[in-house]
Amino acid sequence: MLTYFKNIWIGFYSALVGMKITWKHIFAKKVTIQYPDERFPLPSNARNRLQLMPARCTGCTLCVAACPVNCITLETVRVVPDDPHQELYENGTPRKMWVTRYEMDFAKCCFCGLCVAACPSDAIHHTTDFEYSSLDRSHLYYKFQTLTPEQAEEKKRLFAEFKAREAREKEAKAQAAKPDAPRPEAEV
Amino acid sequence: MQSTNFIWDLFGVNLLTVVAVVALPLGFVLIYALVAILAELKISAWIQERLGPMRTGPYGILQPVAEVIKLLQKEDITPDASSKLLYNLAPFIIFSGAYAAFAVIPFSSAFMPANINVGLFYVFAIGSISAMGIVMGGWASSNKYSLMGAMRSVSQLISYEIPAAMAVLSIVVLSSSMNMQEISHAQTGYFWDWYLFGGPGSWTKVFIIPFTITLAIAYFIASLAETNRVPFDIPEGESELVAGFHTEYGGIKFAMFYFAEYANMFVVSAIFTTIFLGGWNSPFGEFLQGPGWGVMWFILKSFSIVFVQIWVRWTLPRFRVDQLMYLGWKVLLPVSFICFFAISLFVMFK
Amino acid sequence: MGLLNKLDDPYEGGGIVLGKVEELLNWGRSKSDWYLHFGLACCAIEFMAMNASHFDFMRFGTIPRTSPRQADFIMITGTVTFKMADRIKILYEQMAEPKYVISVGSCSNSGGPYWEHGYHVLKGIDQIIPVDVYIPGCPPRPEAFEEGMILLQKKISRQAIFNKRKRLGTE
Amino acid sequence: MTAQEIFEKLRTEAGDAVIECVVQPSYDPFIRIAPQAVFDICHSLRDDELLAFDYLMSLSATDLGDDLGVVYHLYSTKWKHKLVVKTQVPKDNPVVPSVERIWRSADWHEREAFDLLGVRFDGHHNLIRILLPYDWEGHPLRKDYRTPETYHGMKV
Amino acid sequence: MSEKKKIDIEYSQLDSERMRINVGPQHPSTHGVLRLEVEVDGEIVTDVVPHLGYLHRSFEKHCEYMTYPQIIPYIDRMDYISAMNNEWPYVMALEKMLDVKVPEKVEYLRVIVAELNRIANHQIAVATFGLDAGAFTPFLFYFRDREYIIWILEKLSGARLLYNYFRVGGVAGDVYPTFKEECHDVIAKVRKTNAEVMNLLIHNNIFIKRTAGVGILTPDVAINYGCSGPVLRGSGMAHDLRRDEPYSIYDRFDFDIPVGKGEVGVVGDCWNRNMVRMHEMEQSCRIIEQALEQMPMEGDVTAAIPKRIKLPKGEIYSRAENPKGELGFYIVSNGTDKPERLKARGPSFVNLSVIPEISKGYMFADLILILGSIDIVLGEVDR
Repeated sequence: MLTYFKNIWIGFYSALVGMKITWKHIFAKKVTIQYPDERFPLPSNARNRLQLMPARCTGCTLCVAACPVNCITLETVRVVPDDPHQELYENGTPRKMWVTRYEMDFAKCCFCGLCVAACPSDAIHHTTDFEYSSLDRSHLYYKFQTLTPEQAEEKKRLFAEFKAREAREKEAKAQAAKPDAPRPEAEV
Repeated sequence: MQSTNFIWDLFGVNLLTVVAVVALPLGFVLIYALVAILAELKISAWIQERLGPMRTGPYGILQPVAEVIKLLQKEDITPDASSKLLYNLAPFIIFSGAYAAFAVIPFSSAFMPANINVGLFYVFAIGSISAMGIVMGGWASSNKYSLMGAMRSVSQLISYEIPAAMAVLSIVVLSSSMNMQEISHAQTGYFWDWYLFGGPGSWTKVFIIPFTITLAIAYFIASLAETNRVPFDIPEGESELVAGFHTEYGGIKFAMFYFAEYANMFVVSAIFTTIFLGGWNSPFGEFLQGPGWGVMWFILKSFSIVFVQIWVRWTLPRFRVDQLMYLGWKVLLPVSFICFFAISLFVMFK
Repeated sequence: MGLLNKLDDPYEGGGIVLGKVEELLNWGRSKSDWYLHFGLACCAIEFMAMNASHFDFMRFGTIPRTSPRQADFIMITGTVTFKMADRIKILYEQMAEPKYVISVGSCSNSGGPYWEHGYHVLKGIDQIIPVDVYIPGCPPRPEAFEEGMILLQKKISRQAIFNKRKRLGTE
Repeated sequence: MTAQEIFEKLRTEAGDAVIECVVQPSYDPFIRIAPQAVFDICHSLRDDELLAFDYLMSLSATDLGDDLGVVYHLYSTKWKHKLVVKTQVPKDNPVVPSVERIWRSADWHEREAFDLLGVRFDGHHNLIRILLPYDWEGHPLRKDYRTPETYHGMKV
Repeated sequence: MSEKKKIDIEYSQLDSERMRINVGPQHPSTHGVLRLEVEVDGEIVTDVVPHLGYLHRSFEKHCEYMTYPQIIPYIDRMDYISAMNNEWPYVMALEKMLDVKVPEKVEYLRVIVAELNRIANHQIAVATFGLDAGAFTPFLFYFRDREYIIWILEKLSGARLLYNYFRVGGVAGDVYPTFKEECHDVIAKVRKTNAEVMNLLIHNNIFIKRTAGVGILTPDVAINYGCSGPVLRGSGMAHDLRRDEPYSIYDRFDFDIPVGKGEVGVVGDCWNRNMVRMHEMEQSCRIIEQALEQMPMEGDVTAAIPKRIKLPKGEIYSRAENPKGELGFYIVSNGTDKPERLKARGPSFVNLSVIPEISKGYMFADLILILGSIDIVLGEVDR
């Protein structure tokens, strides 16, 4: 009989203890960050949307190799020596590869950061921007190249011409034992 | 000419009263439900150190309005497997049960929709209708979760009616009336004249104060169970039965369940206020006493009980079915019987 | 919507009264969105974190519902496998109109990390149900969820209700 | 006990069914046994006082080209020693005795191995697919598995 | 006579029928997309059949196509609640195969992040367990505190949930200046909330009545079913790989292994399993405090490793104590930069298999709690 009343009392008392705790919390300071109006400062290394600096990208395809998801599409064309449109990287060295196509599908990306770690020229990096949700999936497909499609076509054509010429020269060399055609790096 | 006179005779000058009696509680129920919904959202948020709805009107006060507008626009679904008539009838029965109980709630000494002599009896009779609605809804949905929720709900309601009725009966014995207006009148005076503290009377009432307080607690617990609130929300226990008896309901029909739940909360709080907290009486004698102020006191007191209900909900975990039955039959029932017996003895030898 | 269609303004451009009514209805729908409480995978944890005190999803007027009948929108938070796809379709069909879908994270957007060799992963939830908002990220930050929610609310508040028939006719 | 000691002990008990004990760098020392003796050997591994391998850490099946291998990683909570047991069955008739009755944890592991690699465990009480849908075709972790074009009308 | 017979027939027709209920895959308390086929007799559970695979994401197939560093993001997505702990046994296996010595600082850093993540995991476990019992407030208290842990991990690794932080021979990000203070801060907060939740939930009489004596798992059955982690320790078995088989630098720390003692109810019931988690949070706090004290702040966070990781031909089974139990990776290498076969032995997968054994005969509401007390993550069960 005693335990019966004791049990009732314990049950009632433990409920009161809980209610006391919740009562205190009603008046506690609220921790909510009201998102669109106030923001939590993101750390600078937060891994959100990727940003490519086309001026720095050398087209080495290391990021493509590192990506576990294969969400990067990269197409490059070698810069031919007689291209009228020569370009320098940020550090002053001449560009060796035209990046004719650099596309990223953020609907597939898993934001693991392996491409950033793999990039030798710091061309790709994570930004702290996460607000790019969209009403259409195709808006999550990002194209990063600086070249217009016509320019890209032009570069491809130039490279194909160069290749053909090189092949012709090689043939000629094989016939006439001429010295090698100067490699593009050797110029400038 | 004769016929109009007949109608006039039938309703007569009471037509205005009829309108007031019907419309005022309905308006009150709707407005109250909106406030209670908002209160639940906000209080639960504050307990959890959140803010709750903030972006609908200033500080989110229009949130329930938006909810009602949305629920009215939702598609009205009647599942194919359900038995259509019962499925569609259940929400109305539940809501009308909750609404009908408002008829005898004494909002003030001057206003009470229907002053009937067996008010408390009527409330209990009407309150049981909601059990019928729940069973109808749960069975007609032809969903296993709904069925289980309905079954649990019925057993729960039946077992908790008795302690609640015992608590109410004790007060009836004390006040020797079942009329809620008379019970309220009997408690006029200071707050120690409330039946929570033994009611009006000489110093001898100290003997029954422990019993009346116990009864108040017992009635509060039983009322939580009757309104399916945590910790007794097993008929709709989210983690077990998805949404219990209203799993298959959506749109306006769900809104009726939703409103009925909050209306029921108010009904039990109002009974609690009337029989234990002095109804529309001011706690401090003549201070702000009167028919107008009475409404204020009544609503204030009832809302504090609703607040406690919300507060308990966001504190306690849920019971299991058998423990619920244990609590109902083996704890609340004996306790309320003992108190009833003690109070009856007191009244006998007073 | 039968009654509402009768209210259709025969002349161009909604009219003042109907315009206001439409605004009110849209306001109600956009500000009160109950979502189906449904966690699939990693994103569901961030989804819970967003419901928690620091981000408090309820600020937007959202309440979790466990039954699809009572939900207004569903958040597909995680990888949808073929075994699951049928169920999601059923859940979506059980929801009452008007209903919306938010696809959260790379997995439900397009199969995500599993799009290439995942023999058992559905490559994008939009193959089976129509999606209203795509939230990128793997998993997205809780704020990104809220941004997607705001986008959905904007979309709802711009929807035409009354001239739907005419609009559909011209399209 | 080390793997070598266990091997010698088992060799005296079970004879030729215990094929070899391999201790190599970059390999956990393992014992290779014949598939038909798996149940008996595992039984004695668990019930022997000195071995007492009461904990099956992992049961994995691998595709070895022509054969399917089944690997048991065992651990003894009493003596705190570990053992790797391997067996090998041909791919066209991959039947291995089930050890589900010895370690109940093998139940789901074996179902998974059956599901993903198609190893049939003889004596298992309920050998059905566990991860993939019941009407899935093929065993995806086999090297020669071809992903189907569609499943229930959805593109794979 | 005939009358009696008729009544008998009617009674036999009144036999209660057993109902089969489908819990999941969409159900609020299946912790994801588990489906349980439950047979109930009224409210009593008579049979449970778990159906898995609703989140089978072909992890093991993917690993065959990925190079070793590329697998780490996929391992994060296995047990997404404790991603740091997940990465560890895998990285440890590679380091053992490659024979790489990890710098001292990295070892400490790994211990700290893993223990922080263990706390975060147990917070979710206890929180969702409370939610299953109907208590919503502790759930949000724990998620509020978890956020502080997440912020530290985010500052270190850059991501909130799936960190991809461990590298072969090191970690991806160095500590930041205020790291130690923030860790101490978080530990204080965790302890405060734990004390609060103890009163609010764990020692609440309703909660005790709900969980004590429910779902009793005896140590023998637990071992035979291969259970590990808090599920095994809740049964009173002090089995912890951090102590039994100290990997990394766990032998340098002083910590206890909490086991179910049966203060309330029976050893091995839901309450004790849950209590083990509460105590483990405290032990993790102690480990972090010691590690913060001993950790050198200077130094490199990566060891010298080849740029292209190629494992020698061989195989390894590596295991570590995850918050949910023993996580093992069985890696078969064929000498290239991609594994031949990688099998993950998930603790949840094994722990979940005990459900049919311990839930029969209890009520339907108890089944939900038993499932919650096992603390499963479907990402790891189905992989």
